[in-house]
Amino acid sequence: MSQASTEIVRISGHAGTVPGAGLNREYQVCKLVDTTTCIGCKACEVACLEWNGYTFSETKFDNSYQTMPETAWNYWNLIKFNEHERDDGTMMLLMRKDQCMHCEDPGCLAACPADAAIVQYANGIVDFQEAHCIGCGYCITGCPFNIPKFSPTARKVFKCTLCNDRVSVGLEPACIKACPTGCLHFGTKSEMKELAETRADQLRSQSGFPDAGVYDPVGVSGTHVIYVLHDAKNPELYGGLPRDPHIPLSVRLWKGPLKWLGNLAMLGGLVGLALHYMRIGPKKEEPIPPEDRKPS
Amino acid sequence: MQASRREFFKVAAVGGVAATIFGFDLKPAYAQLKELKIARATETRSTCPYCAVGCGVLIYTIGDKAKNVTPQVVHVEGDPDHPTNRGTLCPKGSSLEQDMLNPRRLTKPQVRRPGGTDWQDISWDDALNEIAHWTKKTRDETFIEKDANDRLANRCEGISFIGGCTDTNEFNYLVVKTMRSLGLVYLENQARV
Amino acid sequence: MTNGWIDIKNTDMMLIMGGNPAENHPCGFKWAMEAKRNRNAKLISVDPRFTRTSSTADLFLQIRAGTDIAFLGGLIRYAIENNRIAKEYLVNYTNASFIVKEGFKLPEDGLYSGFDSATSKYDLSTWNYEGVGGSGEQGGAAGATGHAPEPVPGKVGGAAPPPHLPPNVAYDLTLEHPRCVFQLMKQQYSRYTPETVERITGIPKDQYLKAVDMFTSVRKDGDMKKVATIIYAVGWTQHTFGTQIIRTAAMIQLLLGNVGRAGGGVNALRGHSNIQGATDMAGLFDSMPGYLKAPIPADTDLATFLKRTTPTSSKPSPWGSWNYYANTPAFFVSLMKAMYGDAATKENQFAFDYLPKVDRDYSWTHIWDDMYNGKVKGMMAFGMNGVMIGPDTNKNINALKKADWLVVGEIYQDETSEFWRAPGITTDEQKTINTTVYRLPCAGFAEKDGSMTNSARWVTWKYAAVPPPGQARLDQDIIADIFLRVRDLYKKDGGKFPDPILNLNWAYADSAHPSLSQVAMELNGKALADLTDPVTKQVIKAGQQLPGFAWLKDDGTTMCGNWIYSGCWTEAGAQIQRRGTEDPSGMGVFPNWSWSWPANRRVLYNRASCNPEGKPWDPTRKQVWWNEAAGKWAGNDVPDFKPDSHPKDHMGPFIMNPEGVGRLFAPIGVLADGPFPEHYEPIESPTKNLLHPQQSNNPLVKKFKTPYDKFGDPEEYSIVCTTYRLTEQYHYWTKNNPMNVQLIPEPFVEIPVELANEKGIRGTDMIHVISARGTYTAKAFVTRRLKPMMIDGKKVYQIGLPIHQGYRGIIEDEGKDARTPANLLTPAVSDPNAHTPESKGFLVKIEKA
Amino acid sequence: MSTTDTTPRARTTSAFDEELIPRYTMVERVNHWFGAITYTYCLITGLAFWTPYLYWMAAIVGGGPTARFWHPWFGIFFTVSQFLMFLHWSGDMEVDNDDRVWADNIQAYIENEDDKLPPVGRFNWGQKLYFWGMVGSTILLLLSGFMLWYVEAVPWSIHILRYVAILVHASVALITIGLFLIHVYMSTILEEGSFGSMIHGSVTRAWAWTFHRKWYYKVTGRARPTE
Repeated sequence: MSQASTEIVRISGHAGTVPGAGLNREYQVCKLVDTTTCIGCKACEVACLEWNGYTFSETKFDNSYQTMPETAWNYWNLIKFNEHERDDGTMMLLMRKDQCMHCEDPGCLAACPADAAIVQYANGIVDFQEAHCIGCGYCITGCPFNIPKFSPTARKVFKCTLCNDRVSVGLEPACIKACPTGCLHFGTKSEMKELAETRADQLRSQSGFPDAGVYDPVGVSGTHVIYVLHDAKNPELYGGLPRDPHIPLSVRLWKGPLKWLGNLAMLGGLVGLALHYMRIGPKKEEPIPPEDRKPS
Repeated sequence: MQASRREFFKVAAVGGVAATIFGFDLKPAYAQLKELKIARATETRSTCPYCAVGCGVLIYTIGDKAKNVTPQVVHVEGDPDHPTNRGTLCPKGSSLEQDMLNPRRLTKPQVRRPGGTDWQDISWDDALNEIAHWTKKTRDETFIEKDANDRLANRCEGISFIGGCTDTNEFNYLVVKTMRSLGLVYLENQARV
Repeated sequence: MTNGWIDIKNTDMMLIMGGNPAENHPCGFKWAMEAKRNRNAKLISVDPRFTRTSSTADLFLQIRAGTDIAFLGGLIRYAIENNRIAKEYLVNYTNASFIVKEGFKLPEDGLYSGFDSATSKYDLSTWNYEGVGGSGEQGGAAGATGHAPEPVPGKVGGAAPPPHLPPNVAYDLTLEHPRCVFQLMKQQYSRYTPETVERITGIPKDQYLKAVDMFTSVRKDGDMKKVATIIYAVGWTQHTFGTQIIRTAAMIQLLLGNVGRAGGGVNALRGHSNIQGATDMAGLFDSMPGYLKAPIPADTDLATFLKRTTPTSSKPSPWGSWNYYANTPAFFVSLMKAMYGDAATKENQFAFDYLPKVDRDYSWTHIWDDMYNGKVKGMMAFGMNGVMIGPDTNKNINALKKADWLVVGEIYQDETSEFWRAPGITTDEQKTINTTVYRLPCAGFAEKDGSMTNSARWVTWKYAAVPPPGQARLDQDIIADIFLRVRDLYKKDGGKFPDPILNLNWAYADSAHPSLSQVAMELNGKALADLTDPVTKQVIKAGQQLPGFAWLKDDGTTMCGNWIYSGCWTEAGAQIQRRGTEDPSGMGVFPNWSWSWPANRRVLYNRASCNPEGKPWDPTRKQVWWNEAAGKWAGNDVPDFKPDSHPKDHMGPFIMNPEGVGRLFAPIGVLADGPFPEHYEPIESPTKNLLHPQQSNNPLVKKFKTPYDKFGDPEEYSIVCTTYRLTEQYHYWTKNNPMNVQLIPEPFVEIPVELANEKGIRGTDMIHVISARGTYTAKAFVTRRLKPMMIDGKKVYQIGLPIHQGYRGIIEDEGKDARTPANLLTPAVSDPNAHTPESKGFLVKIEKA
Repeated sequence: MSTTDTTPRARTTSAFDEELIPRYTMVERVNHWFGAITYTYCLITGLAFWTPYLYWMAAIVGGGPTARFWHPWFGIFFTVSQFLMFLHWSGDMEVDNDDRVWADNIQAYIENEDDKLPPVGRFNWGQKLYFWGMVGSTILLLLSGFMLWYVEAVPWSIHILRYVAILVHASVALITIGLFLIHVYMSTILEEGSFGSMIHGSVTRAWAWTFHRKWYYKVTGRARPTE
């Protein structure tokens, strides 16, 4: 049993408070991406690639510094570049590291039909277990951030693991470690949330970004990757970051009411047919009356 | 690509102690973590060869430096102790592994003869002998002992040495020692441009 | 860098200009971001393009390439006009109060006094301080950064003896004297009004004023606590007036009292891992290790050489000047002992004759010009891709065609070793190229040990992780092997002046495979006889490593390969291998991490971080201070000062200058093209110089005469072009690396939307960029990050292109690009001081391909 | 057959009644079974993906990834069979007025009171409903299935289509399951002789007369006596 599951909340025959209450660790991990200090150097992209052993896929120059249009099955971490002119005419180059957001309420997991192909750990990491993945791609539909990608060669779906192999032994994810400017931070969710709010506050008060804020969307019950944005009111500016992401309604309907209705209907149908047979029985052919035996 | 694919699908249960550090409750039947690829690798401290920030890097190699083993690079990442980069690396530093494991590396001496349209292989011994002969020949032909004003010049204007940006201090110093002693004055370096 | 990477975190204000550290030094740039995050420091980015550095800036200004002096000169004017200067610092730590000789003339017409149009040289006699007490002009030379005067060959006796600084300088502490440096400087930059700056640089006046106001705000109301830093890179260096741009920055920092202070300084971000070390080791024609000067033919003997190159102090008489370069003889003789060992004796002037004497400019562009003209017949290039680096790649290729032999030591197939099959050279033509080319496989960074010196002067040892692949060999083994074979040939057959070759000190345990730790110990230096310190009575036995350069002697009892590296590998061990991570002051000093030259000092001139009484200007950022009780300087950093010099002695903090103070005015040709920087246009410019149209360019710039040295007419070539690196690629190296190629798969040209619309070009269209010298072909990157500029009422476009791709590399070999190196476009003209070619700011036209 | 007599009438089969008349050609039968198998495969694998409680079904056909790999292909094979069925049978599947009357009285059919119903042709209204239901469903399943199969080919800008597809595919599949269950029930258990007809291709005269009287008249060339 892990520490997470042995956290003591009540003790029998014990007077006073529970020792350690209030001191217990928070296990929820979180990446903080401060887009206002991102320099778009792509160190995170390469570190991710190198650590995870994916090497080369062909890219094309597309009138941008951006490596490719979207993340790929073998490219989990992509900085999206957007030129933006503010109302006062000043230029901005908005750069946002795109990767799995590790939603608290993950749409991929909700949509996945394969037993144990997607797991969510107590620390918040949503992890694809490729051994169990059947490659159906429902997670792709379920994700409001367009993150999981199908590998035609492996016939499975891949995405950022938040370097759970590193995190599990007390190392930070590869992208976090590489980030030269400290635009990426890693820690517990509450610490990162606080750091993000402090930074957003500084941007509002010191740097002339009155709309600066933190992106931790409630639609998916928060994410384990949060952003500081210069303009939190317009997340779409940052390479299409959804304003209000949530598990798609259709996935919810499909996995909820439709599933139970369908199951009920199928079961009901089988039962109904059985009852029909028992009550009414088979249809049998009848002899042809003589008038119809004669040729006309 | 083959190797990395294998690596990716190779899963192993991580021991309970390690697993609990960040609160994993591993039920191996459901979730198995990729093994840490540097778990038993040897760490060598080096300096990134690219820009002049001089980031510390850790080179992870397979093998424990035993006599019968040729180490093999598996990973490179920033040295967290280095005060300047504190473990961070830029996209170039992050790809250093590929600089070491690069099929495009030169691995044998070659020569292109006058009028040649391709490279020919040459042994180190022949190559260095020929270079030494060229050096002496050109030096002897172009050496200026006295200048036009009959002052001591002792310089060789027929040979130039241009040095690179990643050479160590010690190499640079050896170049200065040897090349100045040959009388070279066309001695320049990336430092100029 | 006067300061260091981590020290940037201590700043309150950053002017980043002529550099793009976010892209080219990302891991160092973190400290700029730390300053922003933790100190609310402001960042001003001035660049021809809106770069990724600009994206993090509080203020971005788009400047026309090559007009930096106009920008900075205007900043000096603004600071003086608005009294945003550090008066006490200025008076005590700079030569602002020094009085300049009568007859010195400012360049209102583009020329300083003393210009001889026939030789295109300056007579430097008026570029000097006024002496007090008659026979002032004895001895003394230009000092640390000086440039050897060039005698005219063929003229008996050479040039007139170089002028010397007066030992006692006339001065006026009120700074009112009309000929004092401050008043001259004020007069010089009075012409750089915001209006003029706008016309020259293309920066609208209101934006410009916002920037200079922001920068000088650190000295608002006479406050001395705040600190501003100026950060630059080759965007400043690579101009025909590059050194003067940097000098202007230094002047601003002196004027505002920012030099020597934590979070301040003038910080050159060097572009390569060991460019700093290569410069320190003097892999350059004009210097010897440790910035000692190279001998010239006029130095007929050692004494003459030492007299010429050893400065004597020159200062107001009540002040002190340590003039550390007075120790030049000790440094030089120790170097000669390191080079020639027992063969360097007092009797043979420590083998002074062995050294080649330089009589002119042998710098980079001259190599190729002289090779083209048949003078240079052989070349060795180790890790140096000369064809790609240019300038004028075509010229370099055609020069190599005329060479007899070329040796290239590399780790990848590079353009230089394959010049004979560059694009456009047919097989038939290859058969006519008679150059023998040897390509030797060298070792990569991870395969060699040794030390490298970063931009912050930290000398750090690295360890070998893996052996070189295949038959590849360590670079030092190759050089040793070549040298030993040449030496054997001279031993066997004799030849021209074999003495320096036969007598070179090569006492390495394994001579064919010199151990770099042994070489590093030689750089540090050791005692050749028992030495005793006259004060402390400390004894260093013969054969022991020296603790530092203070022990160096001019009598041959010490040897030291590079005096500034003395202290790097002492009896206490390899200081450059230290890994102490403690930082007691919290100011990012890390005194026990590796070792920095000189003497492990992390911030140069740090005496200037205190007021004249020896107290820090800002008590929250204490670097060094005078400890009255101990009677010496103490600090969180090693004081860059005479340890026991009492503040009341008024010794200048700039101990490497004979004046002891910082130079607002650079006397006697320390800089060849003028004591104050003046705005000149790049050799190729879309406009005449608006300050003095009759003298548009730097008058000292020379143009070569080969058919490749062509220059574009602004009527035809109207677009200003600059070149740069991208963060994803490293020069001509990572194009062999799939991951980096994936990030930037193809070469491109960044062009403004407006220009693209005018020419009907859309993003990713193939275009030609054509200069008078060559054509570069790549895809268009149409962007709003470059905007058209108004230069003196005329619309001017600027474009930019990365330098990375050439004709060998992953995509090049797959035929996926046009295989045109960027330096096909650049002109082979260079700065008269640093001899760096002008790669930033030249003229082109563009066409749809 | 009396409308009130609920006791099954004693069979008075005769050799005449047992004479066989062809109902399905060889091609029709092969195609039908091809369709049946491919549908069943899609059904099993689809159900495995539908709910964790039936995920074990994937194991029957080689495990999850295999199931996922073949499911769309079998969907396509099924579509092919559907297309052939369409070619074979669509002419006999037009709904006429008798069918409408039949439909109105379907309760009688359910309760085995077939003689309350108007005589039907080669296929009764229920079969026609099944046929057209399957044809329509197949089209929808095919379209939505492609979007699920190549989900990344649906651009992110119109990713709402992905959402629509997932609902459509599941809902329509459920409809086909309902149809399929009834079809299988009726053709294997309920209506004796039906199953054999799809094996051997022929039915007895009695069977044809009982269940598809208009067709019986047509193929035997006898006019309906009442007409």
